[in-house]
Amino acid sequence: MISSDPLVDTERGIVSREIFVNDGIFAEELETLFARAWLFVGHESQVANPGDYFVSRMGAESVILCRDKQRQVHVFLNTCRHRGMKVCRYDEGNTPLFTCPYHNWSYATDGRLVGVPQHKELYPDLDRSQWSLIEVPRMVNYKGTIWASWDPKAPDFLAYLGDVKDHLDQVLDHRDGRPGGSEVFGGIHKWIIPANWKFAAENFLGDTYHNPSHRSVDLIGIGPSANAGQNTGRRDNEYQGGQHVWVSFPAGHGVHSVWKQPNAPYVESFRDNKEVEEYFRHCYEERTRRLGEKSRLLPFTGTIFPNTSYHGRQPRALCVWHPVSPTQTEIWRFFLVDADAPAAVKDLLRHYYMRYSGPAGMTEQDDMENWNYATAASRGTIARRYPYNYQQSLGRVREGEPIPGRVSTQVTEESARGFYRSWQRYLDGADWDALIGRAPVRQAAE
Amino acid sequence: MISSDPLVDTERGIVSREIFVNDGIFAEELETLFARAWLFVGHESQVANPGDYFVSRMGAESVILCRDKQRQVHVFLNTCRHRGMKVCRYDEGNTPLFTCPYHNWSYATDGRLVGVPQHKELYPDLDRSQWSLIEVPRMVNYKGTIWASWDPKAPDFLAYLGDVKDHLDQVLDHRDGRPGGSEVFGGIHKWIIPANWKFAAENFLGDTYHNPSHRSVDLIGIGPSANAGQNTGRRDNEYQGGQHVWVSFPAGHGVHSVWKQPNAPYVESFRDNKEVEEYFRHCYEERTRRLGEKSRLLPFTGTIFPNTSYHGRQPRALCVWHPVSPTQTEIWRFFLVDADAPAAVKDLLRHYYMRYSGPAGMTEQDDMENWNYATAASRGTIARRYPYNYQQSLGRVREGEPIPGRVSTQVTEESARGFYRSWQRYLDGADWDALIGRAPVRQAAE
Amino acid sequence: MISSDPLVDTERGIVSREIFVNDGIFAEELETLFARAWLFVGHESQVANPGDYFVSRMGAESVILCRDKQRQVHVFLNTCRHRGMKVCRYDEGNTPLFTCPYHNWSYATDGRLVGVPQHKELYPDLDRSQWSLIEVPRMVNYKGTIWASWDPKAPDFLAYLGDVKDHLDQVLDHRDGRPGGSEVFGGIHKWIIPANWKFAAENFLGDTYHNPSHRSVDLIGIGPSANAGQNTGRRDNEYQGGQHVWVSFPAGHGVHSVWKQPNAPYVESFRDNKEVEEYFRHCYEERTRRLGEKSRLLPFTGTIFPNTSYHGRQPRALCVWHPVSPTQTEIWRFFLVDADAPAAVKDLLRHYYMRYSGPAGMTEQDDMENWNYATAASRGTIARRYPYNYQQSLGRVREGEPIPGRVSTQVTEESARGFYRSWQRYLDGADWDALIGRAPVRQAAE
Amino acid sequence: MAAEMARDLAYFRLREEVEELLYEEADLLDQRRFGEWLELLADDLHYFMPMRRNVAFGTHAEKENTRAGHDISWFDEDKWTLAKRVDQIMTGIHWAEEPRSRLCHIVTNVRVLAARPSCAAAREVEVGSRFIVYQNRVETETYIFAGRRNDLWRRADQGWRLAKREILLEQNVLLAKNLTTFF
Amino acid sequence: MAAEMARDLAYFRLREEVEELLYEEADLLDQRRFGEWLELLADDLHYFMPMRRNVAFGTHAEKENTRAGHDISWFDEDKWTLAKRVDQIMTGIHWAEEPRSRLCHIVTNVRVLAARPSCAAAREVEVGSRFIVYQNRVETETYIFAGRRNDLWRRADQGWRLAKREILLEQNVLLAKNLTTFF
Amino acid sequence: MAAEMARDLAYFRLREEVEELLYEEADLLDQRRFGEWLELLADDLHYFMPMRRNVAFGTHAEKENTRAGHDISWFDEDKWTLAKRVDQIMTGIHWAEEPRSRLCHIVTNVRVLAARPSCAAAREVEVGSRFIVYQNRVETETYIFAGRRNDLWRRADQGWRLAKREILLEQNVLLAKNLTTFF
Ligand code: FES
Ligand code: FES
Ligand code: FES
Ligand SMILES: [Fe+3]
Ligand SMILES: [Fe+3]
Ligand SMILES: [Fe+3]
Repeated sequence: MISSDPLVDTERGIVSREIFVNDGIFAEELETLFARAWLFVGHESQVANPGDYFVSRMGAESVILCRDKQRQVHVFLNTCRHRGMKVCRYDEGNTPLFTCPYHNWSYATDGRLVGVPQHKELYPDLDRSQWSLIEVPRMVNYKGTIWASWDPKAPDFLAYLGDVKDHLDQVLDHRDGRPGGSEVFGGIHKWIIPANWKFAAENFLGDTYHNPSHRSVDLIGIGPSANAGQNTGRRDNEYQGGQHVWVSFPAGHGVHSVWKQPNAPYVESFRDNKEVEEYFRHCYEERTRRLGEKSRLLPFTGTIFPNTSYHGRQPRALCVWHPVSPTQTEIWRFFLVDADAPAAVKDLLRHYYMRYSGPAGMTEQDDMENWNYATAASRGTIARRYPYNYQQSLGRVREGEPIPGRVSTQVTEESARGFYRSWQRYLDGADWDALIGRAPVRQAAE
Repeated sequence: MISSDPLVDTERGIVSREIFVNDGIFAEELETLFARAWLFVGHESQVANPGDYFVSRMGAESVILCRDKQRQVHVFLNTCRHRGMKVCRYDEGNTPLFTCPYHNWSYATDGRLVGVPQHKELYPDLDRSQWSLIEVPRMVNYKGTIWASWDPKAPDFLAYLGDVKDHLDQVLDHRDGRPGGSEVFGGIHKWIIPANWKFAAENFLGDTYHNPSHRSVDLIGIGPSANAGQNTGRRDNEYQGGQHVWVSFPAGHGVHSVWKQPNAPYVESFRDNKEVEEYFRHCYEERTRRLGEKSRLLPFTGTIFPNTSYHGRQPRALCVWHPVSPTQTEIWRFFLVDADAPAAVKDLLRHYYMRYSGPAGMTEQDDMENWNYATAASRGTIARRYPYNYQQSLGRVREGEPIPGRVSTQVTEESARGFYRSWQRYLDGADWDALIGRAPVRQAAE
Repeated sequence: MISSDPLVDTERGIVSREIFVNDGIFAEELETLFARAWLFVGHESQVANPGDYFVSRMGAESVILCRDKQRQVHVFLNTCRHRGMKVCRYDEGNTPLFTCPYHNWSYATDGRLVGVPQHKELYPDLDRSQWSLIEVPRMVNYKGTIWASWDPKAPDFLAYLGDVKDHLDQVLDHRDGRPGGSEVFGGIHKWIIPANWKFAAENFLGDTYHNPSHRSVDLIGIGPSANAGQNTGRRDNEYQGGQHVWVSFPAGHGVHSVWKQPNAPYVESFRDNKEVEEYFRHCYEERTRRLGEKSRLLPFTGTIFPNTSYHGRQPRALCVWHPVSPTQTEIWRFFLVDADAPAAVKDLLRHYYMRYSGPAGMTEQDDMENWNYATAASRGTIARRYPYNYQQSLGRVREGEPIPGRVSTQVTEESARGFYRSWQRYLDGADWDALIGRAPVRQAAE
Repeated sequence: MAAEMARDLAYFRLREEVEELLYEEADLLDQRRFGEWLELLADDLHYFMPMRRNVAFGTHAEKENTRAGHDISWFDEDKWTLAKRVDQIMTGIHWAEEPRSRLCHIVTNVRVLAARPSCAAAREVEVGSRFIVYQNRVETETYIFAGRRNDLWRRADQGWRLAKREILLEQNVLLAKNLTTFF
Repeated sequence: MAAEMARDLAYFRLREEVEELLYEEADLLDQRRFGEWLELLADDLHYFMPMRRNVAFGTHAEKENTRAGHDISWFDEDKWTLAKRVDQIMTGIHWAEEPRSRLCHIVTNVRVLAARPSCAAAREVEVGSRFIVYQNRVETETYIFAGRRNDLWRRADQGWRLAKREILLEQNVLLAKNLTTFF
Repeated sequence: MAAEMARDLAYFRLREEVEELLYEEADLLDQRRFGEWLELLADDLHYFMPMRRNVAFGTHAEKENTRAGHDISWFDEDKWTLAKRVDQIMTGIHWAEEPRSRLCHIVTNVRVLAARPSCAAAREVEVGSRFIVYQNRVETETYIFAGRRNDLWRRADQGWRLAKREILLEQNVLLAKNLTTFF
């Protein structure tokens, strides 16, 4: 019998089932990982105006993303400092104040405790500044996406990203290559699945190997151009002739992208609709012009450690895997589109996104079925004695070739190994040098 | 960040969120607190005749309140000594025996094991007296209310009450001042809420500060006289001109009462109905005559430590917060009325009680919503790092002025601080001197 | 108060309630007991042909019972070695391969990992023989019934059975005394009850004392001949004049059987139907002829330690109590019949089985109600301080008289005491000599 | 009662009319058109939901349900209190319904149990029905209420008015935090 | 089958009659009027509830459900056993129903699938319906059963009698402790 | 709307016809007769299930539901995608529906909200209904979906065709792993 001790052995390519089903380990994840790592909270387009708020989650907790009167964006824990009442029970809206329903303490949109009924008589000595809404110590607005960390000592977000930045940029930037310029569609998918969150995170950081599980949707064809008659599987193939690459990054991130041929011609796509076709052709050419060599990089899927994943182009979305219990995950998906894209483009993409993604998505339904029953079948007394196999393309990886990171040009579980290596470090309480894999420390850790 | 160590720091006025959400602490509460403190079980009017029984709860367990053939009242754990079967699965009734459905051991209404099928052949050596129903070692009938404790060493109930007795008396005694004389309406509210039991106990021991949460009901008016046209908010105001007092008692009890002016005139109330109005006017005058100075005390709300609360007049009821889990509480409410009140009085009160209290009560619905989401928002990893604030009117308290106990004449969280001070002592396994706060020990404990 | 320390004290005849409700003890049961003992998996008639499979359970885990191309029967853990996905989510069927839906690793019906997509490129070094389906180290086909153990060191099944074999044989053998010859009806009862699994196991190993709980069904009469007009209670009485015996076996098994008079005449039964009546008369006589003295043994009920119970004749079935949680059990029942019995016999028995057994069974419904509320009433803080009483016929037992084992000729809890004695040994991690009660060790253990 | 009424065209015509009435009521409630709902209630409405007890075999008739006019029940109300409940929701600060719950009233098994003076010319009908009320609020808080209703509807000039409603919720301990919905 | 029947007045008139019949049956069951309920059953009733299996695509027709007359099912009964079940409850000591459960039979989607000789003069009707049975007992024990029924009703002199009932409960592992209720 | 329509014989006759239609649809879905179900759908069908949000008092009209044609919703589809969903199930390797779920569509509260040109000669009807969909798959996985539907049905030569369906599922965070069923 293959035994797994330690829990994660990336050298031998095995990982214990315990980490997917064990209550104690789950509690440690909340404490040591989700309370430290950078987490995705939302998009500035969701809180465009002063007073706008969007209630989001970090780890297993409710947080308020809002814009104050000075147009500053904040992220607060959604709980009153007096007796803990959830101060905002709406999903989104606009408000001058968050007034607690229980005893009416009220907080300004910048978090300050501004209203305490009868404070003169009842709280003569209260230093209100000590009782503001609990705000995240670290927050960043990266190209419109809001990220936050509960660890004051967390490194800057860019340092945390490292070289995965190039890939994330391709997701967030305008299709025509301009930085940023994306917005989030109204309507955030929120649903709960009976699976451990890591199955999802790992699936998105480059598990191309599970393609056969999607055979049913590939057979019927639901791609952007599918309606035009030709069966294009899950998506139109924009990547023709490109070099698929699977890249693992020291901070635990992993991606599957494509490194196209130099000056590769535009691949016809979105044939359903002339206007859309032209938009993408235009964007493609414009992007090539702007980015030059860099335009060769096209993102497929990826996971920013620990629980924010993306689809880069078809569809184009950010997905957060919120831990609920070892065997339950609440998924939130934010769909992205160029803010200034024509209505026809937005409309076609919106429909494509919905039929591909989420609980009604013909592709992802099968993923969730697999994550569900893989989690369930790993809970048993005997099952837990048999670790998972992560030996795919073990050792078949190069540094920085053709792009930065640990790169594989064949399907691999290297990114998964990297993910769990980082996961182990968080649970070991490693310092940030080790966590974001600054070289010396990294060697040491291995 | 304000840190909370120990869990309860009544000097600084902070209490950790852990005690409201932590599984381990909840288990300790059952063992160290609910298995020792005096708990309310029911009312003698519910078991008026020999053989009458009413199935109640103590802590998280089912108990049988019944009257035996000798008219003695008993409280038994509702479980068979053979294999533990619940011997009575009815809510109430009358029976000569509790016969276990599984193997038919049967117990008399005084708890004795009287029937063991084939005992001669199969149990020649069985000492049946050792296998009676498990009876509470301590039980008291106080003015018709039955209380019990699982701790043989528990002090007498009156010693346990201490000076809160005066307030409880005003709840239990006849409106005209005669001792006792109340009965329980048929129909006990029983329902389950997703909140920690202490939110409720604390709310009732004098959290007048949450009045704003009831603004919606105050706006519409549901008081006894509301139907007469004038909006009286939640209740008619019998307390005009009285001095509101919030009193904390060493054993952890806390109340909100009113100390009226000497010879205060009767405040018209229950204007809906002449007969009722006259009944209360008569009772008021009669009570003043009987009690003299003591009649100045009118009860509002209170909590007898740990989980029995009352509404003293409008409405008039005893409420028990049964712990189910850290985040679930089963609530039982018993509504009181003068046994000899005219039908019209009982009828008007009954309707008022129902629209005020319980899951269909326009007032309490909002309390439960707050307790629910305060509990939920306190479970998070980050949230649990931030204690609750109990600094309201910190230090603003006098001993025994105008009535016994630690008295505040302004809205205060002093009673809550006292409640958690006692709570901590139970969990520390303190002796009864400390628990009921006999002076010397009490100093020591502080 | 009777205290219980240790948990199981079979000398004094008391057992702690903890073992029926405690989460930690339940986890230990899975690890120390269900992962070692011989468990019933299914019947060869359910996988008659190569490629046939039946998905069963062992403890809390899903296993696949299947017959490979070489007609070999196997039992595999139902989980993929790659990421744990449940490889077979059907209840039964026929297949050449178990192909995992997630990444399409596929396993032959003998468990070998035969298909790994792109294995040459992606898994050049993978030793597939190390990644077969997890197979039970010990399996046996005993008279058509398949049993398995996860402990490679488990003794042979026959050694594990010991003298209970004679009784089990009477269940599995043809009614006419030929060895084996039984088959399982199509349709396996599967349902979940809110009770600890041991209540059920203990009930079947000879708890005749709970007969009064079935008075309602005895009053109405549902026996095989009931429809013929005469009220026969739960079953026709085949046992007239026989000596009822309750036997406990060192390995923890226990049975209730009947030792008939020598040359006892056939007792008319199944009077509903002449053809059936004749079948059973013929079987009776044939059996007497074949077995001689041994034919005096008629099985009633029994439990093969830990969680496989049987009804021996009316009805005739094997029942497995699968642990789900301390307070939940998933029950699977397999109904047995002579494979070559005439259709009329099978039909009459089938109907009788259904009205007697399972969630729709008029007899067993009352058992489940009792197990449910006995479990619930044993969870409380106070309740757990009071152990159960197992003193029935304490000491009234003889060795090997009239048949092997610790025999009682009166209703007794001796078998229950034996069951919990064994239970305690498993939890103590005893060696197999002690577990199957080889004499010397056994004394030592007592 | 029911058994004695002819199941003729007039009966079924009336049943259809009553079904429509109950479905319309459900729409008003789920669409939060409380004002229109209140208009359906007679001024002398008695709206009653007893608590249900576990009692011994043979004693259900007297003891299973709490009694209107005597005991404490979940609801034992008149139109006035129901109007108050609507007013409270409409304040927008009745936290137990703010944010508003999502509600679905499933109404089935509609039967006319009595019609006076006749089905063809009914001025007053006794109606039996069953319901499942599905309530979901905030994020995941969900409750399912199932039971039976016995109504008395009176035909007024403006249409049918509810004069009596008895709601038998099939629960003992209420498996809900609140009863903020109408049944 | 159904598709071939005209959806004319006669059809709907018959459907109404059958709906009324099924609603009445639900009332008898939930009001525990078991004696009257038994009267609705034909002497040759076949009452059947198969177990449902997870089987491979394309094999459902033969393998999804256990077979009446061959396999073990949840119910595969005649009137005699149903009467026995009623007798048992009425002993007052059938603990699985003592104290009595609170039950609610929700009956919907009633369709006439066949009528012989015709809708207008139906002596025998095949009826499809759906149900949710909500069961609550003792304190908090609660079960929800949902599924489809296919009935055969025969018109006798005393009224309609149930001759066949197939109950398709939409569960694999039964998610209930007991089946003490009638469907 | 509804309030303005006469509740006359023509109305109830039409309601019966529509009820039958919705019950038949439920049978097709639960019996997995997807081909026949697709035939009931108009070529220009718009099939829409919004997400539901918790929003402040007074803002429900604009903000409670995601908008068809603008926002992301659970479903905002045409007949083509529904046909694709059927095709996918019929591949036999759509794991989210393999093994097949057990489904029960409870359809209630059916009302005709509008009929054009008239009830008597309706070519187009707006229909309101409520549903509970009970889903059970593999062993114990169970989901309950409850909500309202607003349909537009059009009478074609071959019979009624569904032209529009709005499904209001009464949940905020979806309490299900997948939406593999049709509503
Ligand atoms: S809990 Fe927020 S003000 Fe008291
Ligand atoms: S459990 Fe009560 S007599 Fe056995
Ligand atoms: S989980 Fe089975 S092949 Fe990957
Ligand atoms: Fe996928
Ligand atoms: Fe309050
Ligand atoms: Fe039994």
